[in-house]
Amino acid sequence: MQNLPKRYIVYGILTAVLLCAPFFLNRYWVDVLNNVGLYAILGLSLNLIVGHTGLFNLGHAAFYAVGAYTAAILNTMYHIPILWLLPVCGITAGLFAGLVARPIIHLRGDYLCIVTIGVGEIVRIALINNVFDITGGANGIFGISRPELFGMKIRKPDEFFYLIWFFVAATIFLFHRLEQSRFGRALNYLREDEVAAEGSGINTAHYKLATFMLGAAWAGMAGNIYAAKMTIISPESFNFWESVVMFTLIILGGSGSIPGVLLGAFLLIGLPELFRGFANARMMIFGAAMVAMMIFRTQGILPPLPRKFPIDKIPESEGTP
Amino acid sequence: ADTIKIGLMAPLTGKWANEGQEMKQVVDLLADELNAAGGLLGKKVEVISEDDAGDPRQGALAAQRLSTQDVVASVGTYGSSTTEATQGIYDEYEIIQIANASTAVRLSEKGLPLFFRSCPRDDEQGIVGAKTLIKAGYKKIALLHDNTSYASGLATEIRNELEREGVKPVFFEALTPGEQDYAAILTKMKGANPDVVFFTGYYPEAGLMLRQKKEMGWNVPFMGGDATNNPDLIKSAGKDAAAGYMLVSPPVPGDLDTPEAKAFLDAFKKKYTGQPGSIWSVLAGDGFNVICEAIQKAGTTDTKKVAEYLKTQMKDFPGLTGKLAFNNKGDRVGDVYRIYKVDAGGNFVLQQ
Amino acid sequence: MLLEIKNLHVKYGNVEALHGVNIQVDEGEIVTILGANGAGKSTTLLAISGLVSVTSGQILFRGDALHRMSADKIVRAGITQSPEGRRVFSTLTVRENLNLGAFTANDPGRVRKTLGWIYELFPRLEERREQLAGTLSGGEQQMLAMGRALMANPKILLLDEPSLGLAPILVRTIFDTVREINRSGVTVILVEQNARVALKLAHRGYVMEVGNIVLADSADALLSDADVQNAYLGGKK
Amino acid sequence: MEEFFHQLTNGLAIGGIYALIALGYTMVYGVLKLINFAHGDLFTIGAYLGLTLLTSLSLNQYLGAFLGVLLLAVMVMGLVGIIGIILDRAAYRPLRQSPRLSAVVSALGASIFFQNAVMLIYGARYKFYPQGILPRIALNILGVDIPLMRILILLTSVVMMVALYLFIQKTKVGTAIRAAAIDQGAARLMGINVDRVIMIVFLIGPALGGVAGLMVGLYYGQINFTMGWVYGLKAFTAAILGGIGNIPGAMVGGLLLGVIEALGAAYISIAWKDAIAFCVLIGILIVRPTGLLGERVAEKV
Amino acid sequence: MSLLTLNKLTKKFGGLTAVDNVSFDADAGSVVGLIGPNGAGKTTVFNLITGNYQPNGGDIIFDGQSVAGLLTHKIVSLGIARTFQTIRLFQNLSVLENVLAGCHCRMKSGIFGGMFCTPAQRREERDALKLALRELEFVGLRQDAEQLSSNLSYGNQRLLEIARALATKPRLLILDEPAGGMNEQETDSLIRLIRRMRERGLTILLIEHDMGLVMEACQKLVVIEYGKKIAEGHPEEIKENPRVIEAYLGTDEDE
Ligand SMILES: Nc1ncnc2c1ncn2[C@@H]1O[C@H](COP(=O)(O)OP(=O)(O)OP(=O)(O)O)[C@@H](O)[C@H]1O
Ligand SMILES: Nc1ncnc2c1ncn2[C@@H]1O[C@H](COP(=O)(O)OP(=O)(O)OP(=O)(O)O)[C@@H](O)[C@H]1O
Ligand SMILES: CC(C)C[C@H](N)C(=O)O
Ligand SMILES: [Mg+2]
Ligand SMILES: [Mg+2]
Repeated sequence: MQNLPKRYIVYGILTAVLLCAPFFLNRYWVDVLNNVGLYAILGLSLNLIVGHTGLFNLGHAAFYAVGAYTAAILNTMYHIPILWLLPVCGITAGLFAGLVARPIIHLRGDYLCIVTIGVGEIVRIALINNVFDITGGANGIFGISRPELFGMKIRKPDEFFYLIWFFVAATIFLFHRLEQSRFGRALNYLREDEVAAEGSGINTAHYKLATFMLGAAWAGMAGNIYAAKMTIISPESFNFWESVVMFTLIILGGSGSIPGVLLGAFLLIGLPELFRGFANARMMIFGAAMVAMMIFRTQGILPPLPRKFPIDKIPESEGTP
Repeated sequence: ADTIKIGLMAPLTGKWANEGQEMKQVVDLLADELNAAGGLLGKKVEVISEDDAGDPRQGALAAQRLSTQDVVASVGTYGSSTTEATQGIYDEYEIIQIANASTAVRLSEKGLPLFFRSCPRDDEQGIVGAKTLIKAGYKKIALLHDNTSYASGLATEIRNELEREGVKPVFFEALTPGEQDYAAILTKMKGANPDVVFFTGYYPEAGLMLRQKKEMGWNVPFMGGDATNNPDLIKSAGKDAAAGYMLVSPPVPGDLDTPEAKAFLDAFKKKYTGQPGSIWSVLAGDGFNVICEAIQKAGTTDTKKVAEYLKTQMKDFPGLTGKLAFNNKGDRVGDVYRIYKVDAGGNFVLQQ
Repeated sequence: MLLEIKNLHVKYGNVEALHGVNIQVDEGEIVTILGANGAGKSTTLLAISGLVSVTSGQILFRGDALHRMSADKIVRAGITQSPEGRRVFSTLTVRENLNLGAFTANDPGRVRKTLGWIYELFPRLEERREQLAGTLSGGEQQMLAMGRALMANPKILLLDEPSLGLAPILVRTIFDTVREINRSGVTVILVEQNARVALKLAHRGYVMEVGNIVLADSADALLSDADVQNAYLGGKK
Repeated sequence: MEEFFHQLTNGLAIGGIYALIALGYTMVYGVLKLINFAHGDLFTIGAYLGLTLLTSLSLNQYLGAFLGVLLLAVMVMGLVGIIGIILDRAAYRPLRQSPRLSAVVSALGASIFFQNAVMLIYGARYKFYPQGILPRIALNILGVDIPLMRILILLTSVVMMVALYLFIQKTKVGTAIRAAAIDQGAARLMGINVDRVIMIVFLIGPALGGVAGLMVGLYYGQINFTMGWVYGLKAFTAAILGGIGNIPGAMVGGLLLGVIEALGAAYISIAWKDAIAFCVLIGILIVRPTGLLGERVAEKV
Repeated sequence: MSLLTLNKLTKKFGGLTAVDNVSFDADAGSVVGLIGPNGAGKTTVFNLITGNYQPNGGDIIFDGQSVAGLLTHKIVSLGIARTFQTIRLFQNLSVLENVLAGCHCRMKSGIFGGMFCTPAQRREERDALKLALRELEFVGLRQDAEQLSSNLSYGNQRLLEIARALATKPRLLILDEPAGGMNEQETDSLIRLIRRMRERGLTILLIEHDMGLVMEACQKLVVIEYGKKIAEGHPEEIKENPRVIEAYLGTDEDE
């Protein structure tokens, strides 16, 4: 209770530092931060599925890809400004997730894992093979236009920085509220014990599907931003490894915890950049660091804190309910 | 600054780590030589290498990183899709980019003023490949690629070229790179009964297929594109199976007969033991050399002027891979492609 | 002295669950440990079996330091347990479970005989010998857990709430069995919620409260102890 | 028809390798419920160690081809098994009591570590086994030439599978392994030395992966530090297809996956073959949620 | 008037008929005990009522409506709540959150309500919190609301399960061995709790092997053996029923 304000002070300072980052970091580091932000969004979206609901999803890149390709195709073919497409990307990715998840959602643990890997691979292979003749095959899609906001074209890393981190902030805000709500709790119940959740009157199948769709929709929107940032997208950017990174950053940071996921994104995307000095040994050290961090903090670095409820505000009652 | 910084963007890790590491070896060697000979404009040249891991997003980061370190030019990189992800960044920061192995056509069709490449383009290769196939009198041609942007592009170029000549390939499909067993694909291809197979992908798969095809007892001739130009092809296939394999490519390092090349190969041998395996790393060296030459001649590190020099004034620069000059798009002029055939001893023998 | 626990401390993470427990068990005794929920009864039994690590203190079995032995050695030394929560191997059949109980035994003839005896004791288990243990009813699983612990012909048998979830008629069978095997020379340490029955069966008893032994006496004395009656026997009846 | 048969043999051959790797996957999974994502890299290490030993010891020159290779296989299995045990000690054992997904991340980290360690030690370039270690003969079966090595690979995995199955089902150690797989605490109460069981599992599983690497090296000749990733994923798929934790399941899953890939490539599309395989997998799991041979499930409310 | 009627209910597991043509009913506002030897099929009957298993035959009528074959959460929202024979709490969540799980099915807000904190959503959350705390108070656990549920003692965990079930606002409450693992004192307070729940108008169906509790709490007993009903009636009658004594109670030779 008492350290609650202290925690918020720390968060406040970190936010302020982050906001000023473009003024004292060079463009390269700003771009690294942009990537961190992008993965933070992806991580937060996957966190709903993996962290809160406990569904083992290693194919999140598929939904990311659907969003990115939706944005790229509609933008290059119909010249719709890319940021307008944000909701469209969310909806297509969400619907796609609903479609594929429906028959498989009842699978347990590792069976679900391999199926999501499969979905990710199928999507990637479909993109490479230029499915419906609109994905551009292995070349991908290029010539995506830069986003425009209030008449200002966004192109430099510093400019993207604010776009991306605004999105991160919005995501945090909304997801934090969601966590505290009936929906968020329901996800935790079914992670803990599906039978007991169902027995407490929770429609587990419905919630699994809903969390999948919501997480996917968010990844789809992240895909839109990615497409806008890169202006060229190709299937290789959505391979299995991407899903692994998203998954890893959640577990490393603290499954089910928003600050944890953010920290995870910083570590997983930022750390390899710091190790650049090690040249060839870079990734080896990174792998060892992953193991070490997991052993050091087996629950993740910042595991979620318990929810708080205004219990004191509700007086003890007199009789039976 | 008291040094002139040249960037090298290369896949130092990841799938193409071997190519990237060799690129670095070559460029480092040339820079050392240059510095020993007095440097550029009275200053030392400093090579800053960044790893793009053969991946577009990592490539974009590497480019950002180089850009913030005030490089005049950036040499590299290998994969076309990685290069493409970085073009906008260099353009924005007005840094010259000279790709060494990114052969996709569209890279130089965007009208970017500072983009160059020391390697040829795929359309050229497509034409040479198709011509060779037709000249050899093949009628039933199987085309196989590996679904990378380079290989599928090349395969399409060849197909278009063939169809223009009235030849329709009897087989056109893509394999999955990185696997080891291509028996199923070979068996299927055999069913189409082609006179020749042209594979546009990379040498590891080509080598495996040569070997497995032999094992199956199928002796159809195989041809390939420049991505199979690597001595490891022979090791992978084995001399027996590789014999007779033909490929379209810029010359292999060992066939570079200019005095510059000879001197370079000697120096390389001395420093790293052995020859560079890949022509693409030598092309990175050429990229580095032409940039230095242009800076020297233009007498400035102003990138616009350097680019101007490269496009208009550089003629027949004696590079490691032959004479270099650039057209207005930044593409290398002159025909670089040769036809090679593997002989019984496992050597790449230049034809004609 | 067959088993002697001296000043036993056990921690779960940072929380200490046992704060210096002392228990002595003589050969051939039935000793019961009573106590409220969370007092540390199960923890004590787990410590004897080597399933939780001992922070400090000693557990001596005929003078050997059990607290330094690994769990499998303890079983080999002749101490088995029917644990709290039954912990049957859910995806193995009833028979496989029972065979595992005799994992350390190396006299096949004796094992077969014991198995026959257990089937006699719990005919339901024989009836269901090919059923997966996880699908047994609660009470059936309890029988299996007990049967499994008996399969090794132990010297000391640790029973953690063996009557939990059993029908009254079976509860009686179980306690009769305990008495019977005790007569055949097996020492028994019994943890029970059903304190009255346990005390009737046992020779001696210990009362635990939040990680400490607060009372130790003969079973009869405890049965008539006023405090014990109030706390564990639901008042006078 | 001949082409179909030929494709079938192609599929079985590659499936044999998948099966062999999947066996190791399944073993480790069975006991620790851990998806050992580093298993594919142990396979890679097997291939590289095989190459080093082959070129440095030249066993085949002294002992003849088959005996030499056999001894080589034993050595590779031993070494990779030891690496497996070390891996478990270092990366998995500290995580036994923690959430399952933490161990998965540790496994991913270990995989990255191994892969890049191999790159650092052996270099990034492809490596090649010397040719002609084993005689390259082909047997003609039903009009199709089938290389002897392919039959050998298939045979090895079948033999290993049967041996492993008998070991797990019939021996005392096997029983201990199965018990520890369900409840380690309860297994301890039966007098089972669970640490030793896990050590055995981490000896056998990686050893099987290692020997698969050796065979791949010997047969295909070309190895590379990233190859384990693809094989590992395929083997994981195979293990799930058959029902993870189930030894004959790994075999069935591996062979089936190989055959689906070959037939998918032959009759539908080469470029889509992996997608086809995954579609079949998903289809099978929809109908049989715990794989073809299934896991034993006994959950009671 | 009967709230729940089982009509020739049958459930088979492979060759085993775990529940065999069982029929009985539970009057609204009564406490009915289901007893029988181990493995008789009692838990299975409960699982059929709550939709965890699908019956092979027969019907379950709750409040005039057939609930056989419905999904569990649907059945809960119709007004049947349960506890489990082996405790199934959400171990890593707080006591309060466990009870809030029960409130879930009486709430409406969804993803958007949660994200945007609409006034209706806030009101609903507050009401749920109130209800949850009241139920905790009812079973006597309010002071532990913020504890991790796995830190509760065994007996309290059982009470928490009851509170969670109560939070679904059920009309029929199904308790599977609620006194299992409780000592005599705790059992006594459980009996008082059952009485208070009955006073709230709840109908209760319970399985229990503790005859003391059964005798004191139940108005009616149904006895099954090998899946078949062998007796039904007032506790005092049942106690004397020779068949029940033989199969289940045994003869008291001690006392
Ligand atoms: N695995 C565990 N982790 C943390 N604390 C534990 C664990 N097991 C038990 N405890 C704590 O240790 C204390 C003693 O528990 P123990 O299970 O030994 O009690 P008990 O006397 O057997 O109670 P019961 O009658 O409920 O079985 C309790 O406070 C309990 O909360
Ligand atoms: N999923 C299942 N598969 C096979 N048999 C089962 C399954 N579930 C229950 N059984 C069997 O059905 C019978 C009835 O089980 P149930 O759990 O209903 O018994 P119960 O009356 O609740 O017993 P207890 O008092 O011991 O809890 C048991 O013999 C049990 O072994
Ligand atoms: C042949 C290769 C050097 C071509 C290169 N990989 C590209 O993508 O263009
Ligand atoms: Mg206990
Ligand atoms: Mg029951």
